[in-house]
Amino acid sequence: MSNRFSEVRQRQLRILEALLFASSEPLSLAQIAPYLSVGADLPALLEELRRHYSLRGVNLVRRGDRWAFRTAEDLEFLLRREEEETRPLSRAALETLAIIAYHQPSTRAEIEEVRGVATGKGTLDLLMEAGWVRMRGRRRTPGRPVTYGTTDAFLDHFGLEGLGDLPGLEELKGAGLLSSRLPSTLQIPLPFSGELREDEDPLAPGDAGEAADELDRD
Amino acid sequence: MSNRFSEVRQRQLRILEALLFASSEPLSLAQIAPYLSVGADLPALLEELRRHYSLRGVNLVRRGDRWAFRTAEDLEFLLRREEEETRPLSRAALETLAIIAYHQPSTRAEIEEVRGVATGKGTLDLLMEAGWVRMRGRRRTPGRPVTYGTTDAFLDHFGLEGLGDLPGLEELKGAGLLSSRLPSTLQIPLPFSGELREDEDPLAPGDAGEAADELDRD
Amino acid sequence: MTEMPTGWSDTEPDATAEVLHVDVDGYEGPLDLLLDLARRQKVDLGAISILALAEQYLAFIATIRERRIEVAADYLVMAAWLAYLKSRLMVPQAPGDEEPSGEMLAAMLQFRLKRLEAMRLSAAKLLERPRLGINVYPRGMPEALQISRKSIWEASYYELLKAYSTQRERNSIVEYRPAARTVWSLQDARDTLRRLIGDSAEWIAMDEYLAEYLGRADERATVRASSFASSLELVRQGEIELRQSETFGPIYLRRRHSGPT
Repeated sequence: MSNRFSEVRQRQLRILEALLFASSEPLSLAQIAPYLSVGADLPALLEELRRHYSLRGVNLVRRGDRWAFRTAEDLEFLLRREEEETRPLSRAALETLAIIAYHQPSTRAEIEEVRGVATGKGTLDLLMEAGWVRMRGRRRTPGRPVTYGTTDAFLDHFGLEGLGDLPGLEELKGAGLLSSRLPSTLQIPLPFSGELREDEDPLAPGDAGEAADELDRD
Repeated sequence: MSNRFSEVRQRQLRILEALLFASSEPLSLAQIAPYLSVGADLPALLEELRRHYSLRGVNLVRRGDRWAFRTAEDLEFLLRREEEETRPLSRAALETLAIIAYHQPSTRAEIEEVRGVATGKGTLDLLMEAGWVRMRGRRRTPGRPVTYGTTDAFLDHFGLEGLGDLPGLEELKGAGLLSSRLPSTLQIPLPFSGELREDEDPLAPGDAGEAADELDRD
Repeated sequence: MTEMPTGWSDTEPDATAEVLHVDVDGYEGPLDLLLDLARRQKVDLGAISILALAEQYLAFIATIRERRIEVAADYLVMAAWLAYLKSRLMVPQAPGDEEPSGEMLAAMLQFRLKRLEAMRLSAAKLLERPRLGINVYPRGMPEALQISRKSIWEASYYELLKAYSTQRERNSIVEYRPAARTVWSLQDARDTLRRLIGDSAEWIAMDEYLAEYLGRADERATVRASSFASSLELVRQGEIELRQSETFGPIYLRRRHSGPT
C-alpha cells in the first residue's frame, strides 16, 4: 500500500518536474493542476521538489504565485562570466562574407559590384573582428585597393576543410539554393585559396589597409 | 580529505547541472570545460548526473557529442502540446532525410539512385534550413560531388544518442540494404526525371543493356 | 515533368481496388510505381515474381497511355528496360553472351525495391521517435549563457550559402527599365502655341515658333506631334489659321482675325 502510494507520488513529482522544466514562463498552481491526478496535494509536491533541488545547481523558486526552475544564485556569476551573447550575423554581413568567400581575393569595389549596394566599412570591420575575414594584400591596379579573403577561422566555423569545399553552381542548384532558371552567363567562381595571386602585393608591415587610404585622402 | 574531495566534486556537479539546465541546446564537452576547474573528470561527472536524473521527469541525454536535459520520453502523452508541427515534412523530404541518415555521407546522385527519381527543388534546401542536413564535404571521385550528412540537431530532434541508434540500422546493414555501391555493369538504368526529354523515344525491346545505361546520363 | 504531390497519404493506393485506377502523377517516379505494384502481389518482396511485375508495369503504362497521351519520359524508359528484362528472362542465356543475365538484372531490381521500401519504413520509424518539441521538450526558459567563447557572431553554413545564392540570383536578373520620356500633352502644346502665336497675324512656320523646344533630339517628335494636333484643334475652334504649300513643306500658323481677310 505504502509502496503503491509512493509510486503514484513519484509519478506526480516527475510530471511536475517536466512541466516546470519545459514551460516558457513560471507556472501557477492553477496551470499545473490539470496535469496531475485529481486530489494531488500540489503544495506538498512543490515543497518536496523545492527541497530536492535546494542544494543543487538548479533551484525551484517561487515568483509571486508562480513556480520556476532557476540557476542557483551562487552559481549565477558563472553563467554571466561572459556577458557577450551570440548574435546572428546581419544580412549585409552575411552577404559580404559569402561574396568574399567565393570571390576572394576581392576588393571592396568588387564586393559592391556583386552585391549591387555599397558596403559599409563597418561590415568589413565586423567580419574582420569576428576573425573570419582578413586583408590579404593590395591589388596591382590604380589606387592599389586592399584585397580581402577569408581566414582559417572561417573554414573552422563553417566546418570546411578548404575553400574548394564550397559548393559550385550545379551543386547550389541541386540543393535548391539557386533556381534553375538563371541566365547561362551566371558563373560562380572557384575561390582562390593560395597565398597571393599574381596581381596582388603583400601588405607592407604597418599598412593599415583602408584606414590608411582614408588618411591619405584627407 | 575525502570530505574535501567530495565537496569539490559536488560543486562541479552543481555547475554542470546549472550549465546544462540553462541552455536549451545540447552542449559539447568543449563548451562545458571552461566552466569547470582544470582537471575535472567531465565524462565521469556527466555520467553521475545522467544516473541521478535517469528516473526523474527530466533526463540528461547525449546527442552526438553533446549533452542536454530533456523531458522524460514516457511523459510525452501528458506534455504533448496542442499545436502540431507547423510544416509537416513531405514524403519526398522524409525519404530523402532517411536516405541521408542511413547512407551518409551521400551525394545527391546516390539519393536519387535509391529513390529512383530526381530530387525536387527545395527538398535538400528545406532539410538544410530545418538544420537537420548539412553539406559535409566532397567525395573523392571524378567531379568531386558534394556529400550530405545529418547534424547534431537531427539527432536532437529525433531523440537519438548517435547515428548508431537509428531504428533498424543493424538489420538493414545485415540485409546488405545500405550498400549503395552496385557493380556498374549491374546498374539498372533508372533515369532521373528531367534528363530525358519528352521527344525522346524509349529503348526498343532487345536494345543493349549498356547502351540503356548511357541513356541515364544523357 | 509534372509536379508530384508530396503529401504523406496522397499516394496510398486503395488496396482493395480490382482495377488499377491510379494516376501516374501520384507516383514519385517509376521505382515508386513498381514498388506499389509489387506490394499488390501480396508476398514478401524477396519472393516476388519479377517477370509478373514487369508485365504488370507494362500493362499499367499501356493503360495509362491509352487514356492519356502524356506519360513522363522516365516511366517510358523504365518500361523499355522492363521489356528488355522480360526478354532476357524468357530467352535462355546464349553461350558467349557478355551481358548480365536476366536473373541477375531481376535480382538487382529486387534489391532496389527492397532498399526503397526499407528507406520508407525507416522514415516512418524515425517519425515515430520521441521528437523534440512534439513529444519531448527542452528547457522552456533558457538562461543567458556564453556558449562559445571564440566567436560572438553566429552564422550557419546554410545561411552563408543561402545568402550567396540569393544575392547572385537577385543580381543576375537583368532589369529592363524603359527610359522615361518627356511627353508634351495636348494641353501643354496648345497652351504653348497660344502663347507663342499671341496676336501675330504673320504667317510663321511652326518649327520657328517651337525652335527653343526642338533643340533636344529626344523631345523633338513629341513636341511636333502634340503641337500639330493642338494646332488642328485651335483651327477647329477658329482661333488660328494653318497653311502648308507642299507635301512635307513647312506648316505656317497665324492668329485668325474675326472677319475674313
